[in-house]
Amino acid sequence: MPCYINGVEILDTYAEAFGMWGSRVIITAVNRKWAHEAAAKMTGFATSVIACRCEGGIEADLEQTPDGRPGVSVLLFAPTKDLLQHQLIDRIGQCVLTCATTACFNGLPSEEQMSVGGQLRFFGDTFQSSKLIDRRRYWRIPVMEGEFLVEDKFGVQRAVAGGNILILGSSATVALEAAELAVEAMRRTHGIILPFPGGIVRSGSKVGSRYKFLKASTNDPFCPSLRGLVSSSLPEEVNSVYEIVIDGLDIGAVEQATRVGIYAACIPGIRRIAAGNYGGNLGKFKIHLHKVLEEGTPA
Amino acid sequence: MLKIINGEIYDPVNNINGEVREIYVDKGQITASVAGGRTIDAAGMVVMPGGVDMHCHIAGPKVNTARKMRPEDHRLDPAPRTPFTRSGVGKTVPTTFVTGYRYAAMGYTTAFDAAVPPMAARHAHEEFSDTPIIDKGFFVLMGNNEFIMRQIAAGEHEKLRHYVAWLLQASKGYGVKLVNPGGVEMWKSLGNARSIDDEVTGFGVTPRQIIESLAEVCMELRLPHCAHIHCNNLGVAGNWQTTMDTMKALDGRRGHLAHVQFHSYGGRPGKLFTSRVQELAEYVNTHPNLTVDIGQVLFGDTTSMTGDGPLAYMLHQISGRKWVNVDVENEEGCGIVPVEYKDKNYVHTTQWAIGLEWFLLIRDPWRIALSTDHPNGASFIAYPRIIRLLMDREYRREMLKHVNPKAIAKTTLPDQDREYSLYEIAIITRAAPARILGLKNKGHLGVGADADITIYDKNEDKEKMFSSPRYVIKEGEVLVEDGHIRQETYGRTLYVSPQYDPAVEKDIREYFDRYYTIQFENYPVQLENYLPRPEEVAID
Amino acid sequence: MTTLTLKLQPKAPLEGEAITPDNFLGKPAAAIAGLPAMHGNEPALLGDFFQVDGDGSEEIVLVGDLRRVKSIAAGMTRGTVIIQGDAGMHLGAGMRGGEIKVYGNAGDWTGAELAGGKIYIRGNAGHGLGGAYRGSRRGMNRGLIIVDGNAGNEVGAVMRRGVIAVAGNAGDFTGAFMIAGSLIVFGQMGIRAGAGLLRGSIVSLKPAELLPTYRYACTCRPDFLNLIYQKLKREGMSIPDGCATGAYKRYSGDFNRSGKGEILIYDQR
Amino acid sequence: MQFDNVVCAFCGCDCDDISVTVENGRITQARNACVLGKTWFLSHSAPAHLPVARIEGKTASLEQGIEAAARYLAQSRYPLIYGLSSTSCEAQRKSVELAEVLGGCIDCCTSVCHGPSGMALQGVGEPTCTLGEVKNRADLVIYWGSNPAESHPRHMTRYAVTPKGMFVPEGRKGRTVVLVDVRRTPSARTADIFLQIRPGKDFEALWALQALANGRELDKAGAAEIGLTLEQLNDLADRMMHCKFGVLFVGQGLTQTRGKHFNTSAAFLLVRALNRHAKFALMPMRGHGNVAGVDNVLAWQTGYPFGVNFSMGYPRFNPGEYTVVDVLSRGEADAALIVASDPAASLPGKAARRLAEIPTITLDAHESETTKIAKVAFATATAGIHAEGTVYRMDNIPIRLRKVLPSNYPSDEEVLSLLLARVKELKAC
Repeated sequence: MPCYINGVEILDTYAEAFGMWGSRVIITAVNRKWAHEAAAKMTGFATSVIACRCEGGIEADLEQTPDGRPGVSVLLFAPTKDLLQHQLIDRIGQCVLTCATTACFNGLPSEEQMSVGGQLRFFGDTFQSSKLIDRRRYWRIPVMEGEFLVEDKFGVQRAVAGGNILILGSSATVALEAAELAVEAMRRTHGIILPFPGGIVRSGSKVGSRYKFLKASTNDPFCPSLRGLVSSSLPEEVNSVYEIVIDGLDIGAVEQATRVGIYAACIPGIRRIAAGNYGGNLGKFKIHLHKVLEEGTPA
Repeated sequence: MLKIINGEIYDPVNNINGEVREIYVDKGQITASVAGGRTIDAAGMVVMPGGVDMHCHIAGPKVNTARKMRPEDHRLDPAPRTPFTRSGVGKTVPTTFVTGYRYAAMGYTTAFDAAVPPMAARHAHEEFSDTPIIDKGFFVLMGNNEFIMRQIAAGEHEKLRHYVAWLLQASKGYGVKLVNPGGVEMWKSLGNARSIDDEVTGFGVTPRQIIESLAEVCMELRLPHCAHIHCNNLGVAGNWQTTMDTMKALDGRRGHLAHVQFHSYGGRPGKLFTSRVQELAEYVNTHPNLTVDIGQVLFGDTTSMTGDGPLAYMLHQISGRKWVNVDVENEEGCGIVPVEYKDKNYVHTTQWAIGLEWFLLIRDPWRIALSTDHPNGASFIAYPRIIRLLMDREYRREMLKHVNPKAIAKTTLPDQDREYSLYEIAIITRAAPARILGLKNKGHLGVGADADITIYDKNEDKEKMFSSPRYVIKEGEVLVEDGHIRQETYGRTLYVSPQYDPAVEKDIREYFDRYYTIQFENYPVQLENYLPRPEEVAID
Repeated sequence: MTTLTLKLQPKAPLEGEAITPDNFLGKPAAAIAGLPAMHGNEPALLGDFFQVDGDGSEEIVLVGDLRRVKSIAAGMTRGTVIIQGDAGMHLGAGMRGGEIKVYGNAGDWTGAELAGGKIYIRGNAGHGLGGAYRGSRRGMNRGLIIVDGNAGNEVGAVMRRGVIAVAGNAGDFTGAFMIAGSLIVFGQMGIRAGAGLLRGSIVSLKPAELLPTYRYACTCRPDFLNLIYQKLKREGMSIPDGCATGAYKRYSGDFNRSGKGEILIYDQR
Repeated sequence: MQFDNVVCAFCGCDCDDISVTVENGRITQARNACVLGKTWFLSHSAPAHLPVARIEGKTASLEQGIEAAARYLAQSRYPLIYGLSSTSCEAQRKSVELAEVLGGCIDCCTSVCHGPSGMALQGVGEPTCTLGEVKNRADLVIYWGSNPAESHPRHMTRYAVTPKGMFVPEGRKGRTVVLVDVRRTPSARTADIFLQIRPGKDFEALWALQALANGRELDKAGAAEIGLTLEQLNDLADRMMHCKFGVLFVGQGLTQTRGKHFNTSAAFLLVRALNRHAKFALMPMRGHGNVAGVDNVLAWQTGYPFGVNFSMGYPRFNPGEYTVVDVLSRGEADAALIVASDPAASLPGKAARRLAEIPTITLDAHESETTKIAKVAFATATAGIHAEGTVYRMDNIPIRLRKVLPSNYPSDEEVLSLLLARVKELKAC
């Protein structure tokens, strides 16, 4: 049964998403600027596990933080717990520990925990010390500025990466406008990040390549310029496509983001909303667009 | 009068191995028969002589200072007053009353304190007067006695012998004890003896000469117990060589090596730490002049107390815990440190295994006595658990799973299959220690023996069985029934009184005037005031 | 809720360690009144001294002048004890969980060797608050103690973990031989604060005379303080203005131990 | 008649070389004794006037006294036994049993003199020795907060300073003597070095010396705060670290001033630290002739050295809770048995006043402030003059007291035994 929002057709298809491990890091600082500096650095070069080893992004600005200072929360995802732990240690160590005035806390209350501050403490070269407050341990690492405070253990849980929607627009301008609106709406939801620049991907990929050495290559059925050359998935009136990739701490969060994103993207000039999948063979999760829309409201 | 019927008797001195026999008691002794009196039906029970602890620390200045030092320990184990017993505290350094009750409640009726400086002998006797039920005695510290070292250096062997006899009489002690011979004297100027051939600073003698001379004197005086030796280098990695040297230095003379567990370490200080029991046990196996007690370590918190001052300082340096040192003029020293043995600790696991290796590698149980060197390795309360470790191979294997795996792999313990029988347990807990001590009336149930008898309910769990005997009989009185003390009595103090030439007193008096701070006349302990039930053990 | 109202003032110290939620739970009032309490050397019952109302739930309210009642809630592991009045010695000593609130003063050794849980004293506390008994290797070893008034000598002595906050003044040897943990005094500390400090933090908002074995390090505002102030706020303690944003002079010590401890003194400027 | 090798049980030195002359039933001479010892011997030789027992000031028989005292004690809920530092261990042992049977508190003079030293031992341990070690080996002798010339007059001459010892053959010349105190006392005359520190700065001074022994440097301001120059502090630390055998005697100037057990802990820790450099020992200057004995008796019978409570049927210990000043001034004690001590004269006002409010029973050879307020007062023989017994010196060496005079009075031990027997009957145990 066909489905339309504001006259935009939502295809009866699904996004294929993957199981990953996720964590939430809270970064506080003397002001929001420095918290963002650290968060931006920490989530830099973290768009796709294909080449970045992890995916991450800023989840939200926080009103309430463990130490009462301005802060942001960051989500980080990786295929295994080990990889995630290493990424946390490396990225907090290189991007937060080094950043003026910051402190760094676990934002995920989870049974499963990984030692992060407990590894970073060695930077203190035996001069580190710790505080145990409400059963949580915090390491105080002396640094030139003063002291870097980082929590001993960070929660980790099974998470979902690679949720997505495809926005098929009549022009590049309107597709970008719709994508930006979708990103803005999705970012207001809880428990997800959009790992690509500005939350948007212009270069969706397919599995495999004509080159034997390449595992993924451009998604040619969705490239408007290749209409005629390949068997295109794009109707005549579509001239530009953007994808929004969603990583979330659980499937519900990804579905909610998908839902609000679709509603926000359905503006005049958008022709269709679709989703990327691999025939259902690769990912653990299938996010059916129609089902998502039936099960919730855009609020 | 008392008759015990239907019990399985384990009386190794009289070669009785689990036979059902009757035992008769009259006037505090085992007799051939009685008419009338109480009958205890011990059907299905095990009957043994009362236990004999030949090496523990239960009285005197060092024990009492440890008591003063550890209120946090006492707080965990209060012992309330009962209609029959005084109150006190237990745990690692129990009060005198509790010491007596707990030995008795465990079926032990005799215990010897292993280290009393003669200058404080009066103190030990005062505490003994407040230690109920058990018979007791102590060994007199002589291995660092300056008068003794002077006689040895001067070649005055006769005078040495007379002095030792005088000192035993003056202190009302039972035997001659050497603790880190020469080393404690050197500790008085922060040194220590590192081998038995180091020269004791200022005295021109070596530990070897002290060991040889005092072992010789004990034999010459025909003392019931031989020289009781705590070797040099206790607790130090690589000390097995010192222990071997000490045994060789005895050269056929009788000698008892105390808490050998602590003296059987290979490796080097700060580096390797290994077991060298095999070599030492083999030497003991082939040299009948030697006897040992073990000094088994068990995991948990305890208090180390020793006449070996430098050792205590070493323990304090390692653990950082509170430390007592007491140097006693002209005679000895002492050190006290709380210690926690942890099952995951490499060294502690090795020590635990070494003790058990000793038990399992000595072939002749008559030359070995069960001890923890209470409270150094563990409290005497732990004896039943050690018995279970010896009698129950499966239990031992279960324990192996919880200790430091690296350490245990380097010992022979996982390969030992031996299990002690009840007969052998009766040897190492009563018959052998009594024989090593030269106590003819103890450790057996033959006619004429002291009627100190323990009756156990049989139990597969040997720890349970030996923890709470059904009956404990001391001098013919049933004092413990079903694990509870039913009446309070006071046992005897055992001492020796070897003869000496009174002419030696002139030299001693002069020595006192110069170097002691107590008058010669005020030094000896008065029998009538300090030994409420004295028993002089005859010299052969 | 169980309410115990003191109806007869004990003449000798009354051992009150039976008064814990653990002990009361599931017992009717009559059974609670029948719990033993030594009155000096004389065996007595709680009911001899207290009117007991209510059922044995996890919440206990005690009413009256309880200065002679010792060891109330000692060793408790759960529930709530509220005291309307003054409490005697050893209140909540060795406690492992739950919460105690005193709307009055508390005696010596309150929260000694505390192993968990919270104690909030609206009035003053005596000596040895969260401290150690003689000979112990460690005092308080987890948990939280807040005092709105003053505290006596040896606050947090040999403390190993946890947080103690005193809104008023503290006596001599505050945090003596402290192993670790955090000890905050908004008021004035007595002499020789932090003697023998191994690690851990002692914080005061008032100037203090320090031992010669402390060295000035820097003026700073360590972030962990924010965590503690946030926590104290959540517990209902009022935090003086400025202390969360102002700077502190950090002194390292005690150099007769590791030197890895710190005393933070609020920088008045 | 002359008695040799008599023990003077007055102070913690317990000198045992006194030659006592007895003429016509009186002590007329106590050779070798110091001025305090002489007074002690001579004052106890006076013929006795006191009745053996008095009940509310009226003469009574021993039996009547025992009956009255036993009833007071058996009825009390929180009785206190106190004193004991000038009686024999035999009497002390009876006292502990009595306290246990009564379910009361037992405390001794330790709690108002060297209790803080005992608490330091419990906290950090204690490197110590016997007095003969000092005589034979010490080349550096330090008295801190102690005035032995007046409190222990033979301490310096018999044990610590003048005698020739095995490794100090020159005697006095072979030793450096240092006195540290807040005022110049007569003991300063004997000292090679006198260091006057500011009152209330003992802890800081000891702490600073420990820092020096630990290899830390101090600044001038720190030293000035203590009342010394940096040179003085460095010099003392240097001597301490470079002696052959040092000893630190600590007195009540340390134990009974602000900081108390922390002051002694600081001293103990200093000596502990010094043992990395030189053999060093410490000894509390125990005051009464058998105050060390009561610590020992209490320790072996109860596990704790002073301030023990039996109300739960087993011993408990907590200085500040079960100690004499505290149980009296908080008004908890409802009967008191005072053995050979005068707390009504020596304790702080509030505690002393409580003694007058409750039934107080005394055992004493003399009339004192406490016997005056006692409901039942027993006159007893003096241990060491009229009775034998055991005492422990300040270095915990036990000595047998000699009896030099007969007495019509029972010993403390005898009175306590009678009292114990009667209390047991009354309490039906």
